[in-house]
Amino acid sequence: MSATTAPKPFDRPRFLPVFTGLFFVFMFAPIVIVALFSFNSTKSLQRFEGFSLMWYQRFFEDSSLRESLFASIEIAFVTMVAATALGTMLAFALVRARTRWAGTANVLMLIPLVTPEIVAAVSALVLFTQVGLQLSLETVMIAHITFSISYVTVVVRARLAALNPEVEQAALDLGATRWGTLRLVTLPELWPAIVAAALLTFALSFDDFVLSFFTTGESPQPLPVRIYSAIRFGVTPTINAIGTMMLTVSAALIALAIFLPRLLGRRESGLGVLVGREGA
Amino acid sequence: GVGNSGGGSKKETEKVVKAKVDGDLVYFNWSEYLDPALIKKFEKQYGVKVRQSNFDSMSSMMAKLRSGNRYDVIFPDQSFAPKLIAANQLLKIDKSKLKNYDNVWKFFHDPAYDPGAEHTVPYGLYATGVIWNEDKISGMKGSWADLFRTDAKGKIYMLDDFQECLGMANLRHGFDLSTVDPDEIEQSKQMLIDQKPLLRGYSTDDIQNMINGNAWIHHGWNGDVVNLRNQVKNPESYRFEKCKEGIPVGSDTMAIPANAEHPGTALLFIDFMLDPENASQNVAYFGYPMAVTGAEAAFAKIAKDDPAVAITVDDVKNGQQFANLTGKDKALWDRAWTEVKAA
Amino acid sequence: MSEQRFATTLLIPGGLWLLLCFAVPLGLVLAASFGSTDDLGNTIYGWHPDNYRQAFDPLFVPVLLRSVGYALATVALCLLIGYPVAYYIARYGGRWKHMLIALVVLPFFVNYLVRTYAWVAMLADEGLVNGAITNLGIRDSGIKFLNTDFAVIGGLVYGYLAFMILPIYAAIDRMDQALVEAGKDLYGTPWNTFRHVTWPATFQGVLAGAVLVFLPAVGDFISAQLLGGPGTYMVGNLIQQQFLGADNWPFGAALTTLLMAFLSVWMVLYLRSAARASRETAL
Amino acid sequence: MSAIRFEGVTKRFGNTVAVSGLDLEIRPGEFFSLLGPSGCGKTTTLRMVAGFEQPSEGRIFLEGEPVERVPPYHRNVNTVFQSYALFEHLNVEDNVAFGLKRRKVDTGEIRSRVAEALALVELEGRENAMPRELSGGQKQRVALARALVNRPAVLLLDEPLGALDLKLRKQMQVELKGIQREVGITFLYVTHDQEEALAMSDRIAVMEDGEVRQCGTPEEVYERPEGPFVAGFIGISNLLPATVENGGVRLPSGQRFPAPVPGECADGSDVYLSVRPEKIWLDESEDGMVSVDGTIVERVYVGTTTQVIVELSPGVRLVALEQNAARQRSDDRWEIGQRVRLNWHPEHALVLR
Amino acid sequence: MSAIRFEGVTKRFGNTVAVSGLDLEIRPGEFFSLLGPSGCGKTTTLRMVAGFEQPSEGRIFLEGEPVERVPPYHRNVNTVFQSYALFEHLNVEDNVAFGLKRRKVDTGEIRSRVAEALALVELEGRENAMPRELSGGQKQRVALARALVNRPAVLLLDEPLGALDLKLRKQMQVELKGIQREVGITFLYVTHDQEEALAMSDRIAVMEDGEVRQCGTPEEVYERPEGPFVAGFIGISNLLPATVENGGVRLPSGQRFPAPVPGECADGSDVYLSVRPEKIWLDESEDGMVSVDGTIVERVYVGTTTQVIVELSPGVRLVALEQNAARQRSDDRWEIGQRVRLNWHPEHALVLR
Ligand SMILES: Nc1ncnc2c1ncn2[C@@H]1O[C@H](COP(=O)(O)OP(=O)(O)OP(=O)(O)O)[C@@H](O)[C@H]1O
Ligand SMILES: Nc1ncnc2c1ncn2[C@@H]1O[C@H](COP(=O)(O)OP(=O)(O)OP(=O)(O)O)[C@@H](O)[C@H]1O
Ligand SMILES: [Mg+2]
Ligand SMILES: [Mg+2]
Repeated sequence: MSATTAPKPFDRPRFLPVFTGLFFVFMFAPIVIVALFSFNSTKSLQRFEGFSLMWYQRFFEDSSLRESLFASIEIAFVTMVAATALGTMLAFALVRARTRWAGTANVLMLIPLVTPEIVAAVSALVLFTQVGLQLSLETVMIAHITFSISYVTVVVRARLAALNPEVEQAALDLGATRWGTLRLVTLPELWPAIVAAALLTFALSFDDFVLSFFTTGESPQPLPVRIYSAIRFGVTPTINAIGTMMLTVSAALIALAIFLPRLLGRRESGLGVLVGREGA
Repeated sequence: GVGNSGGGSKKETEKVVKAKVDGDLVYFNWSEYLDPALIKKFEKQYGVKVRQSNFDSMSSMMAKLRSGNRYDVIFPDQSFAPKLIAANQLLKIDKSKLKNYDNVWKFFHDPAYDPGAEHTVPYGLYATGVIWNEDKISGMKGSWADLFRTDAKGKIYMLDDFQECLGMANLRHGFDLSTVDPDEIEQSKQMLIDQKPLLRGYSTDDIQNMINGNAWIHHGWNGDVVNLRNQVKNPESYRFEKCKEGIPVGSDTMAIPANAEHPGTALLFIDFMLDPENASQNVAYFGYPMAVTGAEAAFAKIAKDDPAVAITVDDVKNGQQFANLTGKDKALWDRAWTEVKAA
Repeated sequence: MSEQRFATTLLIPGGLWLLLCFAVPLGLVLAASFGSTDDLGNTIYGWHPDNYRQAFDPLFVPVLLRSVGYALATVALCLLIGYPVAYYIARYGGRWKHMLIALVVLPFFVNYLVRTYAWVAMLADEGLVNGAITNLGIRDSGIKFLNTDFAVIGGLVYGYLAFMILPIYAAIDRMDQALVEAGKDLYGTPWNTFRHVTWPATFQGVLAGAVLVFLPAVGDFISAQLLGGPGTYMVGNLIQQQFLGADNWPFGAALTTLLMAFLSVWMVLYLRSAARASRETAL
Repeated sequence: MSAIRFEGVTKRFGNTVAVSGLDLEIRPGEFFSLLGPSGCGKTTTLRMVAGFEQPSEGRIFLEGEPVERVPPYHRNVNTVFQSYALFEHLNVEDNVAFGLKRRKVDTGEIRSRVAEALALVELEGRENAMPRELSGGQKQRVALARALVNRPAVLLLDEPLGALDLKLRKQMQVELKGIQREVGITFLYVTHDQEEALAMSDRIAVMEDGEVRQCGTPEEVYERPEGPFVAGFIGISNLLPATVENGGVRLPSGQRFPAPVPGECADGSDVYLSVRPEKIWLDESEDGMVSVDGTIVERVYVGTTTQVIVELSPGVRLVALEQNAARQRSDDRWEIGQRVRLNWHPEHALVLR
Repeated sequence: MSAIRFEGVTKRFGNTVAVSGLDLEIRPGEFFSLLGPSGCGKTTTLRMVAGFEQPSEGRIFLEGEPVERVPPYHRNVNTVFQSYALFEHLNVEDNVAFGLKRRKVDTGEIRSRVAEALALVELEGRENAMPRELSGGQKQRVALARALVNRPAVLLLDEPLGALDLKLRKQMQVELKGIQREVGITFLYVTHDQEEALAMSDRIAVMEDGEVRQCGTPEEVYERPEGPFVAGFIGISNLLPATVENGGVRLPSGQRFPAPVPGECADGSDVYLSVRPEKIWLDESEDGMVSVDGTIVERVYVGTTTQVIVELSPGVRLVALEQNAARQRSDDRWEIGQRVRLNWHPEHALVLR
């Protein structure tokens, strides 16, 4: 009865799970630290000396920090709305328009994605000063929207390309006008991708530093910029508190982007869409 | 750079103000740069509300003013005060209305940044020097040369600030702190470049660098030493020296914008802050000395009676203050600094 | 057809925006790079190649090379770390796949500055890690992590790893599992099968990942700023300083243009593979 | 009046001609199939009727009306797509109701008609299922119901059973045929499976390279194919090269016998002689039959029948089909290598060019 | 010694049992098919032989050797995957050479054997084509050559023709069978197409729910199916409910007649009587035949044959298959609604429980 114990399946590399485990430790260690020390009862960033919410309290008492928080949210929101709208339209055009134009645009629109942020930031700064635009939250928004558009487009385009054209034809065939088809079939089929793109855009914009750093005016400045100056001139755990809060926000958004479509009974998750892959 | 935009007329900077409550106080300052308890005390004492808001940099303060926000009391530093004065944005302060004005050190009755102290009253004082950890290294010579000690190689930090660094080199060379002589700047630049092999890095976070042991010797600010000592188990090991070649000294000021709505309350508040008792309490809180006679003790106390950290009238007298560089001069310093960092 | 025209018109808003806010500014930077500054540090447009001459000054060339070196090291490390992780998640993630890949992207949405600063706190000479090392008696003196080349590269890896993992994950996940089995079935040992089947089949993903990491890494300045020492200055820091510290925009613009020119090679590489990919998904 | 009429319809994509010079008339209520190999233009033809493509030349008439100007959503036809093309985000009921809602039918009627349609395809009770929860066969039924519920003049089906597995396909063929009889709607049915076409259709148009090679009842296209392509595409054609000789044909072997030679074949012209395998009797004959001898080279048992492959002369092979109906089974009767005589009635032979 | 032997092999995935208690012996050189509906465990069985899955219980022997310790790449078997699984980045030649290279065969021999294999599948001249340039049928051939070139002891094929269209599939069936004869390698062939299995296999194992329901030659499983499932899955089973009555059966209609009742069926026990459609003669009979009367309700012409569906009593239907071999065609003979008599030989009837 040698076979009473089932033999192991062959070559599951044993080191892989271990390695992956270590990887996650590496990724999350600093985040844990941040979260932990945001509850420290003293200024120390080396020794944890008891739980307290003082740093959160400090944050909310500091009017200029509060302004910065609202500024960041405002920027991220406007960016999300504008970029999602523009990006989605662009995606449609790129997938549907058979012109040679669209062909080239299809590739060109990827360039912003692969342009180092500092280059984008510098050119935005130069642009604004050239057209004599006072640096302000608006300028930050413009910069953020610019780099977010391509992002949205890529995500939505992938989904759109994967969409079976026969589904839309079925709608036409069943008496839906072009507009009706768009409204009743295409958008509903696309929306997991759009939601994902929107939320991720928000998250990206919300804690983007480089672009904001170059294009923001005087106060209120976006939160990441404040974090930067705080880090340069003596950190207080207030930064950790901010970081932890931003983490929670982003995490919530990502979770939303990933699982919302699932919860609403779609096969593909926003993340699947994000990594250009459908389904589980 | 910030220009003289948004100026007011000379006229309105000279209107007469009585030192009596004429409404709530609209207060505009760095965050954590004044003891909240004193605010409460002031409110109680005069039966007014203090409406606080904070700025995160001098330029953002300027921006707020420029964009027409109206405050009653603001805290410009020595290099921005002259701009505001030149732009007629600060109210003339009638010293006779301030009971405690005599407590202000005589030196500040006629500072370089505000001749005759017509528009400002001094607030926090700070100086740049050398911080070190006595447990790690000793035998400091009270000279900028200590930043070049080969036996601390890889444990020395310079402030990541072009003015402080080049200024240090200038002082060590015996040049004027803010020299704009290309040859002298060239030499200072070279000195900094030669120093690099000894350095661990450039950083403005002297407190953390000292605490976490990356630094034994740190080019830094006296106020930070005080904060530093409050965060460690062995405060006495963290020392500060004011170098004999001379040190950069700076001060913040209290001032009343020309468009203030409640200048009377503002005067009362300034006077309130000059009261030795209140000043002492504030010094104890924010860790910088104030140019108020009677507050020295308070600082000495938090400075663990370390005269080195304290700033005396003499320090201020023979200390030097950074000039506000512009145009070619700034370009000269910038280029030098760029080359230092890139080298 | 009408639908065609409709689609083409949709091209306008986004396209116009990208043109005005992305293409045009790049042009302006190019123009500025030939300019000079007046006494107040304002840019005067003109035709002065000096900025480029200055960029190739022996003083700055090392900075440029260092940036590229760091970026390449970063790509290598990201690949070394990212491939196995992506492979494990895609192959053996099972129903946790989505959870795991989500965990991979999550840290990437925590503010990069804060994360980096946390590393500083942990890796300081007397920080948590070194504390552990000395207390556990692994070494009697701590290790100098910070303000070194490794610290900067580490920071870059930490910051951009996700860009490497996602495309590789997608490639492996998209790959037909049967191919691996075919490889084994045809006498390929696990290593052989990886080498001759999996790797070639996922190479496009690796390429994409490499570019997506390399491009931002070359231009990064935060890592060097927060983790670097006196000798870790990168082109990003240089540019940053020209624009936000020293008011010498033309020089900064010249550096930016050079950077962009150098990177365009890689971009073309990436765009070609991306175009191919989109063609394949289209079919 | 015909349900659909094609008048010289041609469709070009760039320089590939998908459909050329199509003239067809489909009668109301008939089950009409387009049969042909992949790429022959079946789908394109269908899409032109639905309005997803416009003819490059010629005209299409639906119930006598020309439709160039009519957009898909105003045409009284519905399509069952090969991919089903169900709306993933709607449940079964809403999928089926989609068309009616677009036409503003009032809710009460919608409900009843949807229920009726679902009953027709035997999906009562699955109203609230989401498409992804359905099996292939069920999806197929939903797609069918979604189209039928609108009572179109013509129903277009593009290989609707293509994605189902053999067993299920055969079952659905019967159901589909039954449904069509029941509702009496004109079906235009695309397939490349000749058995399917034969079993289901009233008439079949066999297409090749965008052209209709033959159009007629299953019997016509199977028993009297016009040309080798049709003969070969529908079933085993058993082509023997031959030459026409005074009213009959002559095989290379020199053997002669009568065959129904079409008028246009002059004496001496090279032709193919084709005999359907089931028409060939092995070692049995009735008077009037013609016969050739050969050797059995292969024997394939497929349950109901056995294919016996006989070689007449090197390279020249005929397949004979023997139903396994006899008391003792045929493959006991025939041994590989055995000599046999093949007999068939002259009128069952075809002369093709 | 058997090529493959399964001893009580069971495979569980979580709590779904994919294969349970499998005992099989596959002889060297035979063409053995696993036939069954989707999800019955065919692929799993194959994968366990290849070594991609490990049995949860029981043992597998290849050429007498147990293989639980032998990884896939050391097993002397090769697989032809349903998806072909060709290496997209290698051309045809390198795909085929892959296995030989891994085993360090020297280049000269590799070249000759690859050429030989490609000749076998009639792909000479396409050596340098990339997979994406090939048609489905050609891909299929490359996959086959890639496996055959290694001359494995056993070749595993998982629905290798599943992706091809009907016409091509029929053609490849013949070729595949031919190749197997030629190379004489043991084929373990997975399919859910019963005609394919019948036409190609030496022996067939019919599976359901992970268990083998019957294993035997095509004739055995078709003519003497053990149980309704096998009877129904392979061809039309024509089941009539009946009860055993002294050595024969009695239909609900009250009619009685002889049938080969298996010993274990006691009198009065309920059974099914099954007669294959081709065994039923309409209005013709020989002596010794039993017969029932009915009404023709449907007639399906499929070219070679016509299915005549006859209703005996409401709901009880039999399908009779008539080969269209007669002089005048059958569907002229049979009209819907006509009364007919169905005759069959008692030994062709099956009694199933
Ligand atoms: N949108 C298109 N653009 C270009 N060529 C096309 C297009 N649609 C079809 N064709 C071409 O027209 C010809 C007929 O295509 P069609 O789809 O009608 O064939 P089919 O009979 O449906 O084939 P299948 O049985 O594979 O579906 C093919 O050569 C095809 O390549
Ligand atoms: N990796 C797996 N994990 C979980 N369940 C599995 C796995 N592989 C197969 N199964 C289950 O085992 C059973 C048998 O699967 P298998 O693929 O062997 O069936 P099959 O006969 O090949 O079906 P098909 O004809 O559709 O290929 C099915 O119920 C299937 O869901
Ligand atoms: Mg088609
Ligand atoms: Mg299978």
